Amino acid sequence: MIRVQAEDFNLGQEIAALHEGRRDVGALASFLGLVRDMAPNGADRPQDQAMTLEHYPGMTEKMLAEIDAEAHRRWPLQASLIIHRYGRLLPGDQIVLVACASPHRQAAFEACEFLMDWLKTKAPFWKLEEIAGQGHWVDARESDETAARRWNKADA
Amino acid sequence: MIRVQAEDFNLGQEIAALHEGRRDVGALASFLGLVRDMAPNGADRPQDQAMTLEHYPGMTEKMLAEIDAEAHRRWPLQASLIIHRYGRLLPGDQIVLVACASPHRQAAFEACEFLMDWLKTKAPFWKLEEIAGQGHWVDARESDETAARRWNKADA
Amino acid sequence: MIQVLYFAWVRSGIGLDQETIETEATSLGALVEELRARSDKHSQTLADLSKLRLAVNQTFVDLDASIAPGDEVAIFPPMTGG
Amino acid sequence: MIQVLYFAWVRSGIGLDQETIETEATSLGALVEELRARSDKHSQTLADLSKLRLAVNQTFVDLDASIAPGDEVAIFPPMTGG
Repeated sequence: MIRVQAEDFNLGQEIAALHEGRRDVGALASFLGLVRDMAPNGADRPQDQAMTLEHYPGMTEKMLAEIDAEAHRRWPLQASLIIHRYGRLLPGDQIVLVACASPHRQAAFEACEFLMDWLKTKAPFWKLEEIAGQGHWVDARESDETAARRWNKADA
Repeated sequence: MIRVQAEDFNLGQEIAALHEGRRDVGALASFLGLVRDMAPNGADRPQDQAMTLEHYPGMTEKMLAEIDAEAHRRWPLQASLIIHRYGRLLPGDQIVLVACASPHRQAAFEACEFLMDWLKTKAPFWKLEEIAGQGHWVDARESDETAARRWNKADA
Repeated sequence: MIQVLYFAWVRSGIGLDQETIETEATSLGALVEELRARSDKHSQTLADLSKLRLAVNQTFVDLDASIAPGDEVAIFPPMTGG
Repeated sequence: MIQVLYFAWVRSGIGLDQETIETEATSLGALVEELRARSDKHSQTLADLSKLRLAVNQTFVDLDASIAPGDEVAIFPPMTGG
């Protein structure tokens, strides 16, 4: 399941919905991404910070659905979930939740990492950081590209 | 934090407690283990199945604390949690929750997988499956040993 | 007519989130050349394509991709979600 | 005196969850030999040590580990938690 939304989400309810009433899920791996304090010196000016997530409506949902479908092709998943927020967020706020249910833990973990790695490099989201009124667009990181490439198939 | 308990746990509350009120956690990876339906043919006799987890009180807490401390030595974790239940459980019940908070997602994921792999092979728990009144002790799996060994350090 | 969408610093650099372009261009490369000629902001923002990503009809493509009337073209920086 | 704890199928095989042993043994190997001699159930359950794990005072050890009066010894199968 894919959701792109401005609203916050309840992690406990979302995870529970993936396995409640089922008897075949043995393993459920999940990842929660949060807005970190961006000030170089930590605790100084909490109220002066924000992160605004912009996205490309339509293409975002399309890419997340493709990434999710690819995870289901690669691993024996019984359920999966990607929730990604957009809009203006504050330090400590939840940004993204990815969860994968499988009979086996290795599949659940790998699929969850795969979804995060591909999401980072293929889903059209951009982060604008604001500190003390100064906004700047976050640069893409080479380490994210590297992480995504480890899932490339030899035959692809 | 380590907890060994008969009672169920609330995943949402436990995860929230690891990051609420903080502004420095960027990544929170977690793993939930559940009792799977053990009947060879699935849905037949739900009420006839149970899994009883036995453990070695004292040594269990000691080993979990050692495993947790090792994870903190190896990765930059801001918080971690291991909850493991014992006693009689039914298909669909929650068994174990592991969660790791870090500034970075790779550390959170790796530490979470490490905790599960080591827990499987080093924490003194044993599973007794009961199906239709017949109990049998679950055999340890070579794949769990293999998974645990990948974390051995070259210099250890 | 081609609808062109801009995101993140491409949007703020050009000062538009989208524009409709009348063009005879049949390749994305030719379209980008025309866009660069529209203003100094276009020219500066679209100067270095190695820093940009391109999509046609919400699918990632390279500069040599074909375009046709009615297509939705998007130009944006590498993504930073998650 | 050594306290010996059994878990899982070792416990159900021997029919005891623990017992207190008066012994002169100073190695775990010698203690296991004495345990095997206590009953057929002991002998059968403890026959193949490659299928068992050993702990002294809640630390994993090998068969050549030393033991001393007051120690807590535990014998159990490979773990299957998680």
